[in-house]
Order: sequence, then C-alpha cells, then structure tokens
Amino acid sequence: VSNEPRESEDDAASGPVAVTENDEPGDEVVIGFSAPAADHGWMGAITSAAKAEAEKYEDVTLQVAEGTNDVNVQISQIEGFIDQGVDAIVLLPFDGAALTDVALEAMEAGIPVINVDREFTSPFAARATVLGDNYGMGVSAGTYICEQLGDNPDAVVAEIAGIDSLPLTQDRSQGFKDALDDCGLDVDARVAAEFTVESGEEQTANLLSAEPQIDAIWNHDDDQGVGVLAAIENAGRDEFFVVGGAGSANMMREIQDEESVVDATVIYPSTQAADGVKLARLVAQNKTVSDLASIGVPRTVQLYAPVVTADNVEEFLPIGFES
Amino acid sequence: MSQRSALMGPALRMGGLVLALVLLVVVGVATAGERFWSTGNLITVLSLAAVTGVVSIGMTFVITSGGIDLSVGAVVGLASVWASTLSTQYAAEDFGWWVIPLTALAVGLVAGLINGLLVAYGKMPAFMATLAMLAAARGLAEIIAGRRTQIVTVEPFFDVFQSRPLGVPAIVWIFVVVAAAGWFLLNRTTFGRRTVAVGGNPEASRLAGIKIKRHTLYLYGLAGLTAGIGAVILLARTTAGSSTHGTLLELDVIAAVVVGGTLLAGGRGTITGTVLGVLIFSTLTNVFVLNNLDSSVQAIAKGAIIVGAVLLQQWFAARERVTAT
Amino acid sequence: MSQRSALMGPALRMGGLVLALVLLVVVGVATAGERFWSTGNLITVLSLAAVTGVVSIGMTFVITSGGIDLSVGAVVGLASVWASTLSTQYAAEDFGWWVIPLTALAVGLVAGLINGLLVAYGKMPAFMATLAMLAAARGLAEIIAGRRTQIVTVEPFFDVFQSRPLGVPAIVWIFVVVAAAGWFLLNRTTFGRRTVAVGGNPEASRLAGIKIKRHTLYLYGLAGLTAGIGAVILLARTTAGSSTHGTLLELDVIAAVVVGGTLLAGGRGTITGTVLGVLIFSTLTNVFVLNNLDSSVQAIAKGAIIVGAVLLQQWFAARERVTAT
Amino acid sequence: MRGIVKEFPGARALDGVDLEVRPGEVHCLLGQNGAGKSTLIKTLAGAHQPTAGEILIDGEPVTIADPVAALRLGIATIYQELDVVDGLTVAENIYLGHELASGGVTRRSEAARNTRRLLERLGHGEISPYREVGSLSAAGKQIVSLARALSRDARVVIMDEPSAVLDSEEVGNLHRIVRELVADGVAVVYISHRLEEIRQLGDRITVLKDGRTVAESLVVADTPTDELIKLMTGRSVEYAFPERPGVPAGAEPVLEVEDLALGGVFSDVSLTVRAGEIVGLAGLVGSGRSEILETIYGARRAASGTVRVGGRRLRGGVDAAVAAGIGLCPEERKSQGLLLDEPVYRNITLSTFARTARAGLLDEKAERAAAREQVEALDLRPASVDRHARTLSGGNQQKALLARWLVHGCRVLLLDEPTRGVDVGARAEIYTLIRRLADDGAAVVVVSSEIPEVLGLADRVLVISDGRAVHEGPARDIDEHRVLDLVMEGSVA
Ligand SMILES: Nc1ncnc2c1ncn2[C@@H]1O[C@H](COP(=O)(O)OP(=O)(O)OP(=O)(O)O)[C@@H](O)[C@H]1O
Ligand SMILES: Nc1ncnc2c1ncn2[C@@H]1O[C@H](COP(=O)(O)OP(=O)(O)OP(=O)(O)O)[C@@H](O)[C@H]1O
Ligand SMILES: [Mg+2]
Ligand SMILES: [Mg+2]
Repeated sequence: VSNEPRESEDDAASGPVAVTENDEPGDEVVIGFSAPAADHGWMGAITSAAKAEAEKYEDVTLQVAEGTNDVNVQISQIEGFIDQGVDAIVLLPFDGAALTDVALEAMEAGIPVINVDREFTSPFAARATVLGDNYGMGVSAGTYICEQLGDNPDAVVAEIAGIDSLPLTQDRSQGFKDALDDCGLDVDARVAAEFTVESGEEQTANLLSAEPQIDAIWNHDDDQGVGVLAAIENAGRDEFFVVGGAGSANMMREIQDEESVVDATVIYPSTQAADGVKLARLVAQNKTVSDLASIGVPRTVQLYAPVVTADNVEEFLPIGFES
Repeated sequence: MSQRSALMGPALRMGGLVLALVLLVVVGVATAGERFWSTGNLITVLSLAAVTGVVSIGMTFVITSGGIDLSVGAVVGLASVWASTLSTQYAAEDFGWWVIPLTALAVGLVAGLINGLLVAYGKMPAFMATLAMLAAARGLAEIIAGRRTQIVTVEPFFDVFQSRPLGVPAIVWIFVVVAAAGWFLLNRTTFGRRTVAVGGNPEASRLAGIKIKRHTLYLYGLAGLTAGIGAVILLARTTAGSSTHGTLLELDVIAAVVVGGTLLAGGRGTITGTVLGVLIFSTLTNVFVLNNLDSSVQAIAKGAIIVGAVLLQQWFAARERVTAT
Repeated sequence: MSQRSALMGPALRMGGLVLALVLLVVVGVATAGERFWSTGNLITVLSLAAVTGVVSIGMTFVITSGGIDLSVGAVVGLASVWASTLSTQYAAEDFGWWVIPLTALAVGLVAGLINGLLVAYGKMPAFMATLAMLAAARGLAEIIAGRRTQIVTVEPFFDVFQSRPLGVPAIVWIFVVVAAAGWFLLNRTTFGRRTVAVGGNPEASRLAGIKIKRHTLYLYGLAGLTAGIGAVILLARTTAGSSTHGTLLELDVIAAVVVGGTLLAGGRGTITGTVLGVLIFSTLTNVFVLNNLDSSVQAIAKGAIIVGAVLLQQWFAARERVTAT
Repeated sequence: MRGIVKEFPGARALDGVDLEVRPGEVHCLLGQNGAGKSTLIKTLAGAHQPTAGEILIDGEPVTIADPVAALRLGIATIYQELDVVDGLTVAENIYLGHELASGGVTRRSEAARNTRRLLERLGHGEISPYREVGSLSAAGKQIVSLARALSRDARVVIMDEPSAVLDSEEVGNLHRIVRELVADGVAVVYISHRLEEIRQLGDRITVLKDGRTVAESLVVADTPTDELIKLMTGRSVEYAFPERPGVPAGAEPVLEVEDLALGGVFSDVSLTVRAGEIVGLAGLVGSGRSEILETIYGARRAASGTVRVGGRRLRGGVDAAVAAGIGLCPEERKSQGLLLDEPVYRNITLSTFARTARAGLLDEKAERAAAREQVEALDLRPASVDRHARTLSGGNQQKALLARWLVHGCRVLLLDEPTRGVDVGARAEIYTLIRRLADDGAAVVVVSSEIPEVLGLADRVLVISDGRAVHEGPARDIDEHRVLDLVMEGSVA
C-alpha cells in the first residue's frame, strides 16, 4: 500500500520555514476562513494547511466555515463572519465574482479580507490577495512540452482541463495555448473533466479513443490525474508523456517512476490559504512582512509555478499534497 | 367534531415542525449563544433561505398537484445568466433596472411553460420532462455565458434589491411577500382549489369540468416564475450571473416542501409547512457553521431530519385517521 | 391477434430505441469514421457504459415496482470509499483480492436494505427515503475518506478486474452478465413477475399473497447491490475510491431506464430497453467527444433525446391501444 | 365465523357478525351498501384482521393472519374491486402468488397449458394465456379473477359482486361455474345486490345490516323477496320506479346528438332528449354505452358528429360541456368521481366553486351552505359536509355526485350506472331523485346494465349493440326479452 499513513498534515504542507519576530505572539485575533467544498485533494490540502498554520499561533483562533460549492451559502458564511465581528477573513471563493460584493461589505465593515486563489472583481474587496499563477501554469506546461517536442511541428498535443466554467481553468488553457503558439504547436484535442477521479477517467478514455496517436498530454489537475492515469493504463497506451498540474505527492512519485508516462507536473501551491492566514494575522495585528523593506502587508502576492521533473522532484516531494 | 379534526390535523403536523425548529434554535443558542441569537445572524439565516424559500413556494404548488419539477435549479442558473448578459445589462442601463428582473422572470416563466406543455399536452411524466429541462437549461446557460461568470454592473438594480427597508434586506422581504402570496393563492383562491383537486384525483377533476391541462401548464409556469425570482435574488446577492447558480437546488427545495408536509403524491399542500421546512434546513446549516462543524456530518444530519420528519408526519396522519371520527 | 399485439407492442417500442441507436452510430461513422467504428472505440463506449449500465439494471427493478432510488450514485461513492480504505486493502493483501469487491457489495447491499426498510416498513415515499440516503451516504463517504482519493494498490484485484478475457475488458463482461441475469430475473422468475405485479397493482398483489413489504425490501437491496457492483467497476477503472464517485449518476441511470421504456409509474419494466437506453447515452457522449463538441451542446441533446424518446413511447403506446381492440 | 367485530379507525364496520357456510352450498350475503359484506369477507380472506370474534374451520378455531394463510386454508376470494395486474399476462395473473416454479424459475408453458384449461372451463378458450391483461375489457378481467380463484382448488370460494360488470350471457356462464363448484362440494359465498340472481343461484342467505347479522342462514326458497328487503333495510320498500308523468308535448329538445362516432367503438349515434325526459341506453357490457356518454360529454374526442345543447353546438372538451349545463356521473365513482381525501362539501362544489368565487377568491361559506342544502335534500348520511368522501358508503358517494350536479343546476344529466353497487333502499331513493330532476326540466340519459332498471326508469329507450343503436322507442312498448333479442340480432348482423 503506497498511500501510507501520512506524515502529519503540516509537514506535508509547509516548505522551508523562516522564523521571524512576526511569529512572536501578538494581540488575540479571530480569523474567519471559508473555502469551497474540500471535494478533492488540492482543496482538502488548502483547508488543512490553513488550519495547521493557525494552530502554530496561539494568538490565532481560526473560525472555519464548512466548505461549500454553493455561492449562496458561502455568502451567508461571510455575512455570518461580519455579524460576529471577526478580526479578519480569509476567503477562497467558489466564484470570485459572486463573492466580491459580500467581501466589499466586510471591508466596509472594517474587517480586512484576504482573497485567496480566485480573484475578486473589485480591487476594493480585498486588503490583500494571494494568487497562484494559473496563466503561468499553462505557460510552464506549454513551455515544457515545447522543449520536448519543439522540433516536431506535427506533434499531437492534448489537454485535459478542469471545470470549464471556472476562470482559473480558462486562464490555464490560455497560458497553455500561448506557450504552444510560441513554438508552432497547438492543442489538437481538449476535454474538460470536473476535478474528480471519475470524470478524469471518463473524459480521458474518450479522448484516447478519439486520438489514436498522441505525443503529449497536459492534465490541469493532479486529483483528476488519478483517473487520467487509470484511463491511460486501461487503454494500454504509452506513446506520449503526461504533464500534470497542481503538484500532488502521488504525481511526483509517478515522476520518480521511470516506467510511468508522467514526466513532469506544474506546481500550484496548496499552501495559498495558509499564506492567507499568515497575512490575515499580520494585517489584523498591524504588523508588516518582515523581509520587505516597505511598510505594511503587500496588496498582491502571486506565488511561483515551478515545473517539477525527475531532476528536481526530490526537492518538491515534501510539499506535494496527497490526493 | 369532524371540523375540529380537520383543523387539528394540520395544526398537529405544524406543531411537529415548529418543535423541530425550536429545538434547532435551542441547540443554536446553547452552542453559539449570542453569535446565533443576534439580529444580524437571524437575518443571515433568512437571507440564505430566500432563494430556496421562494422556489419552494412554486414547488409546493407543483407537488400538491401531484407533479414534480427537477429543473428549478437549472432554470435559476439559466435565468441568472440570461438576465446578466451584456445586452440585457445595456438594455437595463438604457431603459431601467427593471429590465434585469423582468428578463429573469420571463426566462423562468418560459422554461416553466415548456415543462408544463410537455407534462400537460405531451403527457410526459413530470419527472422525465423536467429532468430533460434540467439537462437542457444547464447546457443552454453554459453556452450563453460562455462558461464565464457575468458580473452585473447596473447600479440601480442593486439600489433596489440590496436595499434594506426597515433594516431587513429586500430579498428577505421578497421571500416574505412570495410566501404570503403563495399561501393566499393556495388556500383562498379557485386556482389553489383546482391545484388540490388535480392532485387529489385528476380524472375526477377533469370530469367535473376543470381544465386540467391548462391548469397544469399554469402550475409549471408558476414554478418557473418562482425560479426566475430565485435568480433575481441570487443576482442581487452575488452581483453576478452564472451557469452554476442553483446547482442541486431542486433537491433542497423538494426536501423542504415534503418535510413541510406537502404530500409527494399530490392532493395536499401547505405553504406554512414549506416555509418551516426551508427555515429548518437553513437554520441547520447556520448552526453547523457557527460551531465549526464538518459539512459531511451536516449531510448526515440532513438525511436524518428528512427521515425523521416524514416518519413523524406518517405517525400524525395515522393518529389523525383514528381521531377523525 | 391478441397474441401478436402482445408481442408486437414491445417489439415496436424496442424498434424505436434501436432506430435511435443506429442513427447515433450512423452519425458517429459519418463524422468520425474509423475513429468511431473501431474495436477499440466501441470497447471504450461499452466500458464507459458499464457503471451506468450495471446500476440501471437494479434501478429497472425498483422503477418497475413503482419505486425510485435517488441514492444509487451516493451509494456507489460510499461503497468505493469503504472498499478502498487502508484497512480493507490490508485485509485484501492478507486474505485475497475478493475482500475488496465483497466489501463494496456488502456496503451497497446494506445501504439498499436501509432504503428498503424505510420505504417498506417505514412507509416513506421512496423519493424521500432515498433522498435522505443520498445526503447521508455522501456525508459518510466523505468522513470515511477524509475527503481524500484512496488509491488501490492491491495488484491481484487489478489482475482480475482489469483483465481482458477474449479481448474484452472484464468490466464489460460484468455488465453483460449483470444485464443477462437481470433479464432472466425479471422475465423468468417469480421474483421478477412479482416485481411487475407490485408495481402494477400493489393491493391486488397483497391479496394474491405476495409479501409486498419483504419484496420491496429485497428490491432496494438489489438496487444497492448493483450500486456496489458499480463501485467495484469504478475501482477497477479509476484505481481509486473517492467520495465523489457516482456524482449525479442517479439522474443518468433513471434517464436510461425510463428512456428504455420502463414505466416510471411502475407495472412495466424492460431490461433490453434499459440496456439500449444506457448505450444510447454513452454513444452520444462518445460521438460528441470524438467530434470535439461542447459538453453544453451535449446536455441539450440529452434533454432532447429524453423528450423525444418518452414522446415516441407514448405514441407507440397509443397506437398499440388502438390496435388492441 | 362467530361474533366477528371489525373496527376501522373511526368506524365499527362489523359489530358481531355470525356466518356459517356448509360445503356444497351457495351461501348468499345480503345487505345494504356499507352493511359490512365486503369487510366480512375480507376478514375471512385474511385481508383484514378482526378486532374480536373467532373463525372456525371444520370446528377448529383458526387465525387468518394474512391472505396467504387464507389461501393455505383453502379459501379463495374474488374481490369487489378488480384485482388483476394489467402489466402481466393472463397466465401470470392467474398464478400470481402461487406461481408454478422450480427454484424460483417460472414454468411458463405448464402455466399456459393449465390456464388454457381453466379458461376453457369458463367458456373463454379464445383468450390467450399470453395476452396482457391490460388489454382485456372489464368483463375479461373479471373472467381472469374467476379463473384465478378456480386455480387455487379452494374449499371455499368467495365472490364479492362478481356479476356487477358482467352482462346477462356472462352471468349465466358464471352461474354455471358456481353450480359446478358446488356440485364438487365446494362452498361458495356469493355477494350480489341483484335479488333475482340470488333467488336463481342461492341456497341459503345471511343478511347483514349495519355490521350485524339480522338473519342467519335463511333458506332461499322459503324466504319471500319482500321479507329480505325488509330485513336489509329495516322497512319495506317497493323495488319500484317512480311514476312516469309523461313528457309534455311542447317540451323543447335540450340535448341533440347527431351522427356521433368514436373510432372503433361506436358510430352513427343520434338521439334527442327533451326537457323532462329520461332516455335509457340499454345493451350489453362493452357495447359502448359509457363511451357514448363520455363522448357527448366531451371527455373523449368524437371522430365525427355534433352535439347540441339547447340548440347551440358544443365544441371543446368537458369544460365546455359543463359550462353548457351538462353533468356526468361517471361509471367508476371512486376513481372518476370523487376526491376521496377532501371533505364532502368540496366534492359537491367541485364544478361550481369557481362560480361562487368572486374574482378568483373562494367563498367557502356559500359552498358549505349549498352543499348542506343538498345533503339534507338527498338525505345523505352521515349528514356532515366536512367528512372526507372516503368514509362514505357507496350509495352515499353516489348521492354526493348527484348533489354536485344539483348544485350546478344541470340542463342535461348523463348517468352511467347510477345504481351500480347501490343497495335496494338507496336505489329507490336514487330513482326518485332522477325522476325529480327530470320533472324539474332536466334532460336525463341513463346507462345501466340492468335492463329492468332502464325499462322501468326511462321514458324512452335506445338499445345499443356493438356500438350502434339498433332500436329506439318508448320504454313502455318493450320488455326485457325483446331487448335481449335485439341485442343478439344486432351482434349477429
Ligand atoms: N378501510 C376502511 N376504513 C374505514 N372505514 C371503512 C374501510 N373499509 C370499509 N369501511 C367502512 O365499513 C363499512 C362497511 O363497508 P363494506 O365495504 O364492508 O360494505 P359493503 O356491505 O360491502 O357495501 P357495498 O355493498 O357498497 O359494497 C362502511 O361504513 C365503510 O365506510
Ligand atoms: N380506452 C379505450 N380505447 C379503446 N377501446 C376501448 C377503450 N375503453 C373501452 N374500449 C372498448 O369500447 C367498447 C365499449 O366499452 P365499455 O365497456 O365502456 O362499454 P359499456 O357499454 O359502457 O359497458 P359497461 O357497462 O362496462 O360500461 C369495448 O369494446 C371496449 O373494449
Ligand atoms: Mg362491498
Ligand atoms: Mg359503461
């Protein structure tokens, strides 16, 4: 059994640790946290990393609202936080646009909102924003594929996207397309799964059927990747290589495995919300980010989207999340 | 005596629901104290209940008539998308904010009428006709929205629907008004009487001269209309239209209506019960959030509440039959 | 004549479904040529149909008896999770691969029997009882899985379920065997005939000495069992158990069963029709993917197929009634 | 059976009933609607559990916990409501619950063979064992029920109004079977409201009234009909029809039907009914009389022909007919007529609540008042307008339906089997009521399978055979034999 009892959650979710004087206890703060339903590994890791981060600080009480994919419910959660008068809110909205208004309301009520991952449509709705780089992910994946196939303009490239209606999916696809354009390739086949194993398997099975010969596949999401790999296995295909997305520990182990079709994955940090919690604490306590010269927490933090390959996988495995 | 029992029955049944709600409130106060029992939080509970509540009123009519509408969630999504397209918003800028709600209502109504046509004139089982509409409306919504969330920027729209007359959000007022109108319609008008009759015995109703096809058409139209109102509320709350709005709403709505005491087989419907059913589920969600509890546990609690409520109703119904003499 | 019409009716109705399937195949060949009409692709279509197909067989029985089971999708998820926990996998390493499918079947069966108890002995409407189970099973699956995808690493399990006897995947064989067994059970055994009787006229069945409650219990147990088999197939296909497995499966399954010609009101059921219904939807998906078409358009097509199929059946049924005199 | 008591929630249906049945006899159960006949036999058949009392077989007390137990004891029952499953074949229906099977797998050809034999014995060898029962007529279904009871090889066969849906030829057939059974030593318990039938067939009679035995095991041959009626009703009632005052010469034609046809069922039906006139449609079951009424009423779409009310052509469906002043009391009271779980007053005002309403707002007070008035006028019992219709007996349900059209104030009343399953006492009241309606100026069309009823009640008779009117004339000028002759000729032609 390979998915052995996991090391404790915080180990899996934290990278190199720099202790600063900011970690000294300050004023007691209550932070409200709301995120979509943890119905897949990455989102689960988001929540557990945020909780683990809050545990580290005795001056932080994290009020976690149940994860939900219903914007109506998520709005009511934020309304609840406003009503309770929490000191800060960390919000990973199911739909950035739909939660903007209630975030604005919170800001107007004097509660700083830290926006994570899916961006609000108004700059006034968040005190600070922590973003992964979705477009950058697409670019990284596309660039990697270009490096491998650049000399073959007829190469067949397939894309297995995530939930199509999310802007982050659209950004990833755009980045991917732009990067491929640069080396004269294009996306020959594209399906969209739903971030679930089952949909990943189903969509990939159909995709493989449709394309008898493929050179490279980019799969947006390593959670659905379990299903993607199963479908590839079921079809007995291996003429291509697969690039993953998000960076699950499982995918990294596949990269280590010589036999596997998986050659690389693009990190999309599952520690974003943990960063959000840290920033929320600093904002609430009126502190500043210690490694910056400027005063105050920055408006936007965009995290780096590195490519993990066999060469550097050892380095990234500790921060890989379990699907 | 028989008159008394005719009044006692429903009263008893309502009693069970009120009891359940009070119990939840007690748990809420006990576990979350002031955080639960504050005006702000109670308004939050009501605001959350508004969409489900409004749509449940329409659904109460459909279920009372012996039908079912699985498409309401998808229609909410479609109406929200249609009412927030760029062209709708341009029109709203030009002509007035009312273009947006009007579009949502019209889309809901038309979708409902199509359901009604299929059920009444196409003689399709309601379950299948509205299942087909569920699939089609979601698909259409995605195509119209191009799978993007459409942000509404028509300020006058929000001036109206995000206002708080007497300190209570407009959307809560909408819920209250729709529920009151629904109660009146079901209990005090010929439309309501026909609905109960059609649900109780369609063939007898037809032979008594009730135009059951036309009435069925209206009923699904009404359900669609309330879905349109639900879309307006969601637009006001989220400031955006999205094809994912209302996902799985139909299940919540049906659960609330039936838990409220409306017979799934038709022939008996109660708006008061529906409102209580909606409030029970939305209070449940609230209590869970306030206590930092897992949504998985909440799902199990929800299942248990459905089972408990329906079994309790059965028990009341049996008792009632005993005392009915 | 009476015999002929008794045989012609179903044949005609099946004819409509076969026609629809042939039409889809023609479209598939015309638009995707060899990519569609290759052994590999046809096996893909069948493999994708396996889960829906197996669960639809159980659902055919439930619907024929006048019931409904909304929980099958959630039960598939729960069974897949339970059968892939670390402890189940350790047990499978120790005792044999069969521990995994056995666990899935047992979980499905028990969930089904609980549904059956609520419906038969608790007298709950099937819609509500299984809606409650839907919520509860999903919640429980999430708790057990801790919302993680549980990867199965028991190789002997895959040796069995990913094998390809005669070049056809084992899961397709499972579908074929379950369908054949279902056909036999429905048409050639007392259990099947009683199922039709219970759906067609429950009171008459009771008076004829059929133990309706016990029979109903068995029926939901059977549906749960097929959900368990569906979970095994999903485990074999995806190599992992997840609480999201089977999301919205119930709607696909019900659509396939009813499009196949089983009466939603009970009293008539057809396994052949169900299999055709399943194949129609899975071929539709395949044709859309092969042509790189939007899944939104597919949703609309699905809605249209449901409407078309049900209306067509109504038309056949009407014709039949005319010729029956 | 001794001292059987059966209480339903809220009703004591049986209050100490005794019944003793001997092998080889036809034992008739008689009683008014709601007397408790069906309840009694359901207790015997294991469908209901008695609240008190005991059942003895061969002198041994037994408990009959469920229908299976009854069947095991050799008690087979044909219930009043049709108890077949439409989706199964004839053979499957007959063997439902005791399938011929090996290890759960049905033996189909053997079942078909036996079924064919049973059907031949019933004189219906033409029905295929593989035919779906749903495609049979009501009479055909009754035959299947009979065959099912025979297939059980029972010692006691209970028949609850088996002849209600059968025509006279079929009834003769049924009587032959009953005699055969009796000759084989089987005991038959027979329930019917047709006294003449009981006279032809029965050996002994037990009479029920209000859930009690009022007379036990009377010998049929020694008991005059008058006495039976007196026992049933507690008073003596003439099985008599009200006077025919004759239609005034100048009476306007109210209902005019011309060349009406419905595909495959009937054609060329024309009839005119004047104000104050009762027209009867006589004919065999399945001859299409119900369809004629339903087509006139707009409940079925006519293939051709016109219907005029008061000279104005009727177009559209039922609602147009109702608006024009036509009312229909349908054949199946429960499934086609009543909202069983709604109060009586809402059933009575089902066609008129919109009229009393103002701008769509209901006026329940006016509805109750109108309903109460009719309940009193028709002597509907119990006289509460708030009871649920389900709790009324058959005859009172029929009165409630008539009350609906009385409130509506119909110009044309179509009555389909208005006395089916209604006891003698209530029958006379219903006859009087129908006549009173006609006297008040309504045009009435009555369909009944009991030819004497049509002839006694109507002013004019149409004899229908195979969907065509084969005779029309004053009711006085024709008798039962002539009607039967006409029907026979018609179906030969
Ligand atoms: N399930 C029930 N619940 C309550 N009351 C019932 C029920 N079934 C029958 N009754 C009542 O029991 C009484 C006897 O009914 P039953 O059907 O035995 O009469 P019956 O003699 O067969 O009449 P009919 O000639 O009309 O068939 C009636 O008053 C009826 O309303
Ligand atoms: N829905 C239907 N479609 C086609 N034919 C029908 C239908 N219902 C009845 N029939 C046929 O119409 C004919 C007349 O039917 P029906 O039994 O109603 O006649 P009836 O004279 O009114 O007899 P009853 O006394 O039983 O009411 C029969 O041959 C019957 O099989
Ligand atoms: Mg009776
Ligand atoms: Mg008739």
